[in-house]
Amino acid sequence: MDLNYTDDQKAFRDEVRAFLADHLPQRLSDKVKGGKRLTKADYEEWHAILNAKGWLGVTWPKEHDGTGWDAVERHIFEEETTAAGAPRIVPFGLNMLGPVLMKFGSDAQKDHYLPRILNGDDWWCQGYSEPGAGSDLASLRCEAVRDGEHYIVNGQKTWTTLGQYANKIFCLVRTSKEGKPQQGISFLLIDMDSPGIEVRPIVLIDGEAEVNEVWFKDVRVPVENLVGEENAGWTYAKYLLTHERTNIAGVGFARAGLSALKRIAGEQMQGGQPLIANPFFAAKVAQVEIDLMAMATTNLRTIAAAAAGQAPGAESSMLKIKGTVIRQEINALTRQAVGPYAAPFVSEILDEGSNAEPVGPEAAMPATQAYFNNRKLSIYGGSNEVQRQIISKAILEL
Amino acid sequence: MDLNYTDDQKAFRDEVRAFLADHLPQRLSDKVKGGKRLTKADYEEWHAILNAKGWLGVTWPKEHDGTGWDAVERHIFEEETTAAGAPRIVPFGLNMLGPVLMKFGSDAQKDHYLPRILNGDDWWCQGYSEPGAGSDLASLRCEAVRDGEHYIVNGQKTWTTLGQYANKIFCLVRTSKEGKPQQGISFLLIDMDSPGIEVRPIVLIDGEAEVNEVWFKDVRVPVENLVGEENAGWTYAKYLLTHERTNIAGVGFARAGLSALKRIAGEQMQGGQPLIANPFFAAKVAQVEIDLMAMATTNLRTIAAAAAGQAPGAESSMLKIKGTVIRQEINALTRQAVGPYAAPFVSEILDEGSNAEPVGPEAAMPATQAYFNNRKLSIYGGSNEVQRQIISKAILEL
Amino acid sequence: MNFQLTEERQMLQDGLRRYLSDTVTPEAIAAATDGATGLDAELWAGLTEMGVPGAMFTEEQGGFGGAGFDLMVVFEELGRAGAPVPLIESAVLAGGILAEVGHMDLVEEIIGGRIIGFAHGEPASRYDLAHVQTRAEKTDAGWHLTGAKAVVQHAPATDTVIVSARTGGDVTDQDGISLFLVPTAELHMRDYPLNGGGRAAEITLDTVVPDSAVLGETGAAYPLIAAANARATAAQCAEALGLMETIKHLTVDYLRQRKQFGQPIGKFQALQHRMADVLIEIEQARSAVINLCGHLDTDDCDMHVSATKNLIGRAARLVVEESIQMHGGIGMTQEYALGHFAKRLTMVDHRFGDADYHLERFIRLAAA
Amino acid sequence: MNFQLTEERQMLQDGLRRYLSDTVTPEAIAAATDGATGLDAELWAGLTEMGVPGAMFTEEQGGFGGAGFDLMVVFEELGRAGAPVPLIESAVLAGGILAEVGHMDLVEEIIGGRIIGFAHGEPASRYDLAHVQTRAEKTDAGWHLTGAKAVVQHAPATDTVIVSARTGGDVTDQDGISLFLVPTAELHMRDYPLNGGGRAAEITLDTVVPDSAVLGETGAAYPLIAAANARATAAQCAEALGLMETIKHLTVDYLRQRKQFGQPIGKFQALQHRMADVLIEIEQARSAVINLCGHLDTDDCDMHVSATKNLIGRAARLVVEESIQMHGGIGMTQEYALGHFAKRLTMVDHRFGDADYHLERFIRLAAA
Repeated sequence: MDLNYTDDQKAFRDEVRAFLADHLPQRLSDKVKGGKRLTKADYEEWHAILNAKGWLGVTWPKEHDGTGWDAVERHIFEEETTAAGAPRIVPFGLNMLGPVLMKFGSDAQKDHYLPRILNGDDWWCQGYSEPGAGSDLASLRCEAVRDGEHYIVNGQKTWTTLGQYANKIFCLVRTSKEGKPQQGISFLLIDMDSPGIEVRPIVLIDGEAEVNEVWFKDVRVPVENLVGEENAGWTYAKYLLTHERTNIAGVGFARAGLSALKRIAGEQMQGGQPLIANPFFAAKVAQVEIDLMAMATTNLRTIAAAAAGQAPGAESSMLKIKGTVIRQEINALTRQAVGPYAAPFVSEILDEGSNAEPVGPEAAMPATQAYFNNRKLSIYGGSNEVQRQIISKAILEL
Repeated sequence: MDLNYTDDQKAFRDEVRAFLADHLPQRLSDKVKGGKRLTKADYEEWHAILNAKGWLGVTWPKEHDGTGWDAVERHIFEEETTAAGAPRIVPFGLNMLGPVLMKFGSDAQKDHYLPRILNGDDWWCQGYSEPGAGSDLASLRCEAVRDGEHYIVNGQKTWTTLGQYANKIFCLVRTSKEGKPQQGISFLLIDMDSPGIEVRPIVLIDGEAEVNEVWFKDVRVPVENLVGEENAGWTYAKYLLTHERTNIAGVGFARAGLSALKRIAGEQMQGGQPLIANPFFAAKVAQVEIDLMAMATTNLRTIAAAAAGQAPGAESSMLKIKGTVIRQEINALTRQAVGPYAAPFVSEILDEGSNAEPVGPEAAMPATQAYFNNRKLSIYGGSNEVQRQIISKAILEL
Repeated sequence: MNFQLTEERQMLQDGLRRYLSDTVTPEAIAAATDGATGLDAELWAGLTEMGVPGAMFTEEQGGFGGAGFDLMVVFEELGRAGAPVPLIESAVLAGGILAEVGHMDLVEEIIGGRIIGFAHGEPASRYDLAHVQTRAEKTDAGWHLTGAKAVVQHAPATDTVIVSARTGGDVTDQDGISLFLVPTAELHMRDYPLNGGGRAAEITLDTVVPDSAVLGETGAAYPLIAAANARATAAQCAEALGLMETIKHLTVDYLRQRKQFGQPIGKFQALQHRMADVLIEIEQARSAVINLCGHLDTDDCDMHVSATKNLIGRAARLVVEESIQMHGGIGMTQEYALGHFAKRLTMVDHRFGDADYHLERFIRLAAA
Repeated sequence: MNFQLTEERQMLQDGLRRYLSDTVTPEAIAAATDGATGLDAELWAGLTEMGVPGAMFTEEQGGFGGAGFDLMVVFEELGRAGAPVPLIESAVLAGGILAEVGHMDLVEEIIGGRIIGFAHGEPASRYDLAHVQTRAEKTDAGWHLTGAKAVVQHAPATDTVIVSARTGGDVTDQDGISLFLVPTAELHMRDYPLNGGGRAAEITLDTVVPDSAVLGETGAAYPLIAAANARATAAQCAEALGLMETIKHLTVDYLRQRKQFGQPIGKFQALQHRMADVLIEIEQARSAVINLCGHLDTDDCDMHVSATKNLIGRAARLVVEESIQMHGGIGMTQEYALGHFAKRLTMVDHRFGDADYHLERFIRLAAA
């Protein structure tokens, strides 16, 4: 047992830190830390910086110009970039589609698409969820009918994150209604500028439109855009979902959130002393910090096992639940900390370069917004209810 | 809306208080408040005192020499007797069997048994639960086969509270295996000194033996001991269970527990001050007190509705859950309050007249014992899981 | 002991519920929130016509209610509808103080629908009622008010605002606080929309008001403010209860209708049991509101304010979080009704003291 | 970064698990608890033979372990078996202090199975390590000890006890505490059984010991006591983890086997989801124990002691209450195995500081 990084891992961590110090634009980290809206150009700028260093394909093997990092190195990279306030790597092309193409795509697809993901030619979005399906993914109804050298796609996808920026979408579509719902699903790559596609924003309770509905009406998709075999898409979809799960614990986000919480609660005064000195508030902060200390170690245990080649079991479901509970509690405490100033909501303040002054402390509005926005953490990526089901199935074997 | 008692109700409350001041033996209230073991004689003494006043048949109508009180009067009586530290009225004859006999018993049964319950000739215990049945009461297997003028009973009952003191037991027995499990159940009255009955104590984790297993081996029961009709016992059983639910919220017990908790936490010193002044501890005590204040009003709302003749719905299930959660939290805090002295366990101290000195504060050992013992609150009388089921069924109608 | 509404209150409740369910639409709320005044003028006129402001005052004061249970009935219905209206500000806070100091002409106008604001909280006061930095200096012309007021709800809809300012004492002293009636036009306002609907403003003061603007005795306003605040807290807790009721109905309907894996999700036992816990807490919230409204005019009022506000704060968080979680993604969209109610209910904990603030206060009061 | 046990520790774990599962029966635990000494002498001899006390000491001290993870391996197994043995008292507390002050002859005897006790807590000290009222007065014959010690675990099984007493300073000062080696025969003991198994004693002191009985420097014992206490807390937390593991297995088995309404109760989703939450907290507990055992010899030790003891206290309550609830009535009977483990796990919060005590300490340490 050894809780410390090896010398090699420490050296790697220092290298990441040095890179971030030199290359992460402060304009971007200020926006991230201040809870401002990131634009498409912001993400593209950061992707290009990472790609120039060869650090964009974090989960990719070297043969596809990825980093070839193991689980511990990926963890160190995530930890450091999050702590530094770097924008996240937009995962749809890099962490979702990329691995699927590498494993199931044709050579032509690999050669064409993988470099375009790294160099930013394509912005992918995800066409998995449908209205009425939710956690019951296999019940999807968006349909693709073969017509000569094309599929004709009709139907609707929803919760498509950042779909408004994308020029490509990978979709699960129904190509057959026979057999079990899981059979008859295919995995299609679709141009977002195809005639018949319409993207409609969904405004969430925090006032933001980061997710969308995508409507397909007689959209023609060349058959060479099919990944793998027709009606075998469920296998690829499940493979993708396991890759979606990297950094499921969100330790870095939680640490950043906790330190912001402590700073804010150190500035807010209540009854003549900083709120953080109030025992009732301090107790809640300490409680979540203690939980996070333990969860971070659970995360490392899982990462070390993965780096040693062990397949993860129900651990990632445990990390998903505990990680989201901790982050949501930090969000709730931060909202509590800002007091009466949690109420004002002036959307334009979140835009870079806005002239609008914040109402009350600068941290107040983003705090409320993050609280509402992060209710999603326990809903998406397999709701916490689905994760509890996975955990109990694994141990009860019933 | 009026949260206050009427003048009549206040006068009644004063009458109860005066009666308790005059007639509740201090020896008994000291035992109750000190968490000592109550003997059979203790209960009998208290029953006799109440019976002499005509206040033993609390839930009984006047025609059967009961009090004829309405729900509010019963509540006032319960509140005052609990606050005064009176022993509880042993419910099996009075609150369970009595109402069933009044509604479904023959005239002969009423004439014979009801007076004997009041005057203490009979001590009844309950033969409902069976091993393996639990919340699934209808799956019971204890069997009664007709043989001329007798039933021959074979099987086992369990969780029979104070069965060691009883000379009578009322039992649910299976008289037919046809139809649904709820059909084919009969309600029998059985002498505990019948040949073939064996009572074995079950020691619980708090070291006490208040519950028992009761074994029946070819026990002969005269057919006139059948209540109502053969195979119709399920109806009587359900009727009984609704009567079991009086005082389901346990407000009086919670209040007594809370005030003991505050006293104990006021005496225990931590870091140079009474524990109750420690903000972490005080916060938990205040939280449960606030919950109790609200729950007491929910209880009054239900009682007022019952007194006005409204049938209770899912409210009693809500009160069962919240009431037990509150009492168990008070138990847990009291255990926490006594600190290292929660550990010693010297059983004989709980006996009246024991010469053994308590180890540490007198309140310590009963605190731990009550914590363990009261885990039962959320299990018996319809587990809290069963109550949640009732509540959600009522509102979701699914 | 009696938990039935009187016939009058029952009629008011029925009438309000009907009227509000016909009138308060998501569009109307959004229009008011994003509009200039934060006021749905038609709704306010309708409520006034029904006598709603009058229900906040006793007959002696010219109204026809004024008891805790009158507040409860009215605000529970406003909560059910999710309607942001300036009733707490104008009738309970400003109106309560005006009635107390005998300004019955203004009370009459408030009952008639006039909106008077209440500017007391400041950027640094958080939930401390005695924390007043705004100063009032005596001048020849009257009183010179300087300072800043924070998150003054519904200020843009007012023509006049009651402003608290310090005429003596230190920043957190209870003594030395005075109240002034100031025309809204004299204030510098920066107004903005609120999470959960309605508008508020940051107010900067640098104005001279005549001696006649003083309400009551100078330096002695704290008890007036505290009493009005207790009633406002009761009103807000009742509103929170109404919000919970609507969220409950939305969630129950959703659990019954939404199908997954071939059956309504309300058939899943894990959700059933959690829904049961939510229902229990909503009943607790109702009892807490009854406790507070029933003790508003007693010596135990302060203790019940803190007990109830604490319980409401905790219950609100549970109700909001569980209802969104049970809805899944749809619960997070602005289009679906839940979002508005969830946000409005969340904001309850950010006014008049949060759950922890009142827990601490409850402990202090219980120990005293 | 590596979370694998070394080969030696893996062997110790395997051997211990096998041995304990063969040896520790409910009857043996009950016999020891109700017997005169509170000791299962055969079990203790077996553990000694396996070298278990030796695993508490470094090679330098004559043992073959002594690191945090050695404690973790051993105590997790003792917890799994639910075995009350005087290992914390004799090897970790007394032994740790004796090794620190250089009494290597006694350390060697402890490794060989001798049981030395540690009497520090007092009737009024609760969890405060500096609270010592017992006095040691210098006399011609040595030191006269007077006072009382509370809940001294396993005292009846000792022949010698390390006693703390004040040679200077006020009741709660860290300075002025000294340690004395006292033959058990010199003490007045009132012994009794404990919830969760084993025996302890209240000790009254009125005895004179020679100068040679002093351990280390007079008046300077506090750091020795604190350091031994930190290690003992780690040991106890690891034991708690083992207790949780056994409770988990019992509960999972029960959920799989027990049928109600025609199916195993583990098929009921409400229980499945609650079991998942229990499992998550047990993993949290394991990580917390790893954190503490991995930082025992670092500057962050104190912070990890408090973080881990807090988390273990909270997790223990959840595990105990949920496991009993899921078992229903059977979980409350003394006959069924769960009861012993649940009681033993509950008692963890009553030694070395409870969850709240350590939460407060964690906040103080983090702010410092």
